[in-house]
Amino acid sequence: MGIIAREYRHMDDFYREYILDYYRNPRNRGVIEAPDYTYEDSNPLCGDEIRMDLRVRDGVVEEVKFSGRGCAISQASASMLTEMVEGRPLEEVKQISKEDMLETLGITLTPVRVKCALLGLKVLKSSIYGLPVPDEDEP
Amino acid sequence: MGIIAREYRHMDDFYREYILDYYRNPRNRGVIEAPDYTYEDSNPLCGDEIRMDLRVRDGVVEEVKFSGRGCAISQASASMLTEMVEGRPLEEVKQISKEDMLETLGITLTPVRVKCALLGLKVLKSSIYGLPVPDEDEP
Amino acid sequence: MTETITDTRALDAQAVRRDFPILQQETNGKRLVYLDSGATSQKPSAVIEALDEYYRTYNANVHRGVYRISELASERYEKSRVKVQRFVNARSSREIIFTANVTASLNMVAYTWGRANVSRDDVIVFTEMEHHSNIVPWQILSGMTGARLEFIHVTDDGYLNEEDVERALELRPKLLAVTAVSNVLGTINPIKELVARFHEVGTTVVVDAAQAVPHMPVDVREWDADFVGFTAHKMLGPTGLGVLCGRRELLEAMPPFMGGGDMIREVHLDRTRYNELPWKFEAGTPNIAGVIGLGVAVDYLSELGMDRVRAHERELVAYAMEQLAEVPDLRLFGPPPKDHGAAVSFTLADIHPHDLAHILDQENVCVRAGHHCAQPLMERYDIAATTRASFYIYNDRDDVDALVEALHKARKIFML
Amino acid sequence: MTETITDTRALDAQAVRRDFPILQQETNGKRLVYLDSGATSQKPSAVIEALDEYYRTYNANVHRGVYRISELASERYEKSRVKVQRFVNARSSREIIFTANVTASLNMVAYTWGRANVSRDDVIVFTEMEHHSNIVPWQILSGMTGARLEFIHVTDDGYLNEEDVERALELRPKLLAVTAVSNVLGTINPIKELVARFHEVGTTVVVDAAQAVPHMPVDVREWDADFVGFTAHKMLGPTGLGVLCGRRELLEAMPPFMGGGDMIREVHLDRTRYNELPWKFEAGTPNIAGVIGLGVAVDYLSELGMDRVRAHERELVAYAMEQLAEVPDLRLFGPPPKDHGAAVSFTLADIHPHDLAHILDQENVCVRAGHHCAQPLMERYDIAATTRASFYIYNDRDDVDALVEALHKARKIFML
Ligand SMILES: Cc1ncc(COP(=O)(O)O)c(C=O)c1O
Ligand SMILES: Cc1ncc(COP(=O)(O)O)c(C=O)c1O
Repeated sequence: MGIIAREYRHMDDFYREYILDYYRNPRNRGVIEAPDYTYEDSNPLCGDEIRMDLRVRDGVVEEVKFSGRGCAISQASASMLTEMVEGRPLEEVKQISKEDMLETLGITLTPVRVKCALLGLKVLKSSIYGLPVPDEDEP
Repeated sequence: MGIIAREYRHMDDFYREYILDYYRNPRNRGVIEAPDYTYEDSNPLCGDEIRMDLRVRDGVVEEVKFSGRGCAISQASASMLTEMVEGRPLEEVKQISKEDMLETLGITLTPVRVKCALLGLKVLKSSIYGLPVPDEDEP
Repeated sequence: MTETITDTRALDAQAVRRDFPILQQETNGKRLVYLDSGATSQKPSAVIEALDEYYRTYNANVHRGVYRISELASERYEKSRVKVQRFVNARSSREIIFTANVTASLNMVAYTWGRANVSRDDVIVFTEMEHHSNIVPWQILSGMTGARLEFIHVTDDGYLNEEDVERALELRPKLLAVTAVSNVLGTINPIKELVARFHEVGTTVVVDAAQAVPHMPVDVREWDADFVGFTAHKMLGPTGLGVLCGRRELLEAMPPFMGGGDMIREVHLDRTRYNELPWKFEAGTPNIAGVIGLGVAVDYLSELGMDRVRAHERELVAYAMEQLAEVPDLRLFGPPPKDHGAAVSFTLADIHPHDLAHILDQENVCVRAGHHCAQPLMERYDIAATTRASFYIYNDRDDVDALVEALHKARKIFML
Repeated sequence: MTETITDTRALDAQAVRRDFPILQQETNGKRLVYLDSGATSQKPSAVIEALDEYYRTYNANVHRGVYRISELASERYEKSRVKVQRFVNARSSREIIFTANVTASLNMVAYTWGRANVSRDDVIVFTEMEHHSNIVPWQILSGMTGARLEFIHVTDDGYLNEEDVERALELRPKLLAVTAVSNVLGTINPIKELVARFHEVGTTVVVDAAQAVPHMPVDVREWDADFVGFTAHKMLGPTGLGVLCGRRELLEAMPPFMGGGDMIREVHLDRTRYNELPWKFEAGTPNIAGVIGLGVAVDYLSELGMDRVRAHERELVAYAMEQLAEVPDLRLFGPPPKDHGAAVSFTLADIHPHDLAHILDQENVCVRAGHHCAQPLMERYDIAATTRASFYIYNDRDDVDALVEALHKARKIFML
């Protein structure tokens, strides 16, 4: 067994139908006029781009939209993320972890694809804090 | 037999007595006041320095002196070179080849030490031509 | 560009393949279909073994050592320089400068020749199909000097726009930076012609030959460009090594780039005399193993014959483009096979190239997905990314067929 | 500098030696006595094999690849960065930038931080014991900016002159460039103290740690310097690779150095947004194999324990200096063993070091002869060159004895 097989035993076919569905029929895709929070960033390694717009009332996320372009993983997870945060208090949204996001996505990813899956979360947090947050995978 | 032994079969002990004699008791060491030709250069790889001064009358080298500092090979061969050129027509001096110099020196050298042995000749020619001459070992 | 292929024996990709240890690996019973040589090439045993031999038997620093292993290392190091010189037919081995990669080669031109020769009234021209490595240095140079940037755009089918070329000539630019072969479109640019035309208006020409030197005969004297850069890891050589081949008069007149060991003749506390070419531009301990490995890589390519390498790849790219064109919803970029280097870019329906490359990888087919460090080109064609298959001496029609088969599988997964 | 050695098990140089293939070679029945690790170290099998494994099984470009071998290469590449970070105790792996060698690291500081922060009214200070790589970049920076250069001279016994240090502090220099360990004199400078004193007057401190990181525990957080450079090939790693470890705030505020692939976020024809740290400073394809190899080298050293490495070398250098002092006509340079790193320089009567090294080589003893890229230091002691024996983990007392014996032979040949 070569080095590759050894290192990537966990690889699975992961273009599940629901991922493709989120990719082709994204929920909450669009922009908000005059959002309370907004941020946009890209994954320098693959060029995926995500923008997140939030409208917040009394500390609760009333509306959230994402836009951008990129791979199915990045776009589907951004879309799923909008569903996760809609209607939730901002303080709770801040607590959403990398693990939460990956669990919601429901597939096992290689390190490169993890960056795609977490781009939406990174942009969301940057929008709330008003400044870029570092990658969570930094040691 | 390792790679080193294979590549350096020709290596010999070459600190012959006459080389040491030229090193410790150099012929024509010194400088000429207001020389007709002069040049000075160094071997960037080991720091050996040689200056050559020539006095020429009617196209013939009447006097030649070398100065500088460096290893026994560079200093001895510079000294030998002055003996080779003294009293000879400049046109003949220009013809002195790398091979001539090495033959006079009378020992087999590795590439790095060849540079030491030829520094005097390089400086001598530069002095005559009034500009730096390139290393002769360039392909 | 008309090419004369003199060596007509076809290259035996099967035999070549056997020289590359990585290609002997199988995953899940499938052979490795490596179609990303545009990013980096694989290495033949001879190169890997040369590195190994250096580290195991004569590892030593070069140039300043008196003892035998150091002399041997220096000798091999300098011999590699001569091999590289001959490989691209440079005038002298002094015109061959070793750098960290072609990116460093191009930046060296910007920081030394550029800062010494370019000023605020000057114009710098580059093309829309350049790799970032042949764009950003000129933007930085423009920032340092105030020089104006102008661009030569590309046509829909991937050629340089002739009108833009003419407009650029009228500007009498100080510098033209152009790639010999596009790493995305595959376009082979007419370098010899471009150099002649731009030299006529006094322009200094820098050629990014990163995708040319590995794939076709390159004769820098025939091109007559002022600076030519390329990178070892794309031509069977080790990582961490590039080449800048420059016109001697220019190199001699240029200030040095980095200061340090080897590039000096004499250092005093307050001033320094610099060394001769090429060492003036090689500061610090060089990539000794890398240079020795590149020498072996160049030997390997010379033995194959660059004419035959080009003929093999031309044939293979023609076949690939033909086969790809038959995949439904597939959009091909770049010029037709006759002007096409070893890289073929495409998109497939709404499948993002990143996803596509991922699916192909499941089939053990390695392709590159993304902007290929050519974002301006992506903007030009209004796409975010492409998928790129790039070929080399060890690829054959079976690899193309594996690619096409995997593309059909991707269509199925994406329910197209 | 007082050292606390916590790990008291002595290092077993015999066992270490067996890990180094080159040291298994014999020439004319004599073992290789390699005393030139100051120029470049030998490499253990583990490092050589890591390079081999990379090229044979997962050679691919990093960062932008989606397929498995590319992911694996990227992962190993970035893991090495973390290993290096931990090895020198940097705050974050983002503060670890891979360069071509330490020379490139120091030049990067000059070209980026320097050009952005130094101006004509500023003073730059460096010491007389610097390697050319920590002199010439500051001369170039002074040439670019007009800043004045000032020097800290060395005492007869090889220490920094305290009066000069005080004078330098009064100048409130913009920059201090200082070596942690002299590659000629062996002097271990009190970096932590110097940094604290110069920080007090607002000076940015650059430390050349090329001769420190391989040989003793280095904690960059404890030093608290602003920039620290070192070089892989002197610490068991491959050639063609250096490190710049910089304070994050400074790195973030600095303009990039070279432009090209990987260091960008977004490129448009006329402007560019740069990438995050550390990639902002890593333009083009890096020395992938080299970085992976350095990770393995760092693992090897960590396993030995840097405390023990230092203890071993201190003991060996003390022995060497004692033995050498007994050779007639031999002049030793540098401070006494307690402040002495792994390099010992000397001259022997009127035997030119070049000749001496040559004769030692006949006895299979490899030493360096010359100015050691420290010409100002040679001027200081009014000598043309020295002979230098430098030690490392695989050397033992037998090596010292072989050196001393060969020196006696040289005296005989030179009829002393
Ligand atoms: C103290 C010191 N600084 C800098 C260097 C330069 O290292 P490199 O040639 O790897 O850039 C060396 C080694 O030659 C050195 O000993
Ligand atoms: C056309 C072209 N130029 C420049 C480069 C940059 O090469 P490197 O990363 O080796 O500097 C590449 C490869 O990525 C390329 O394809």
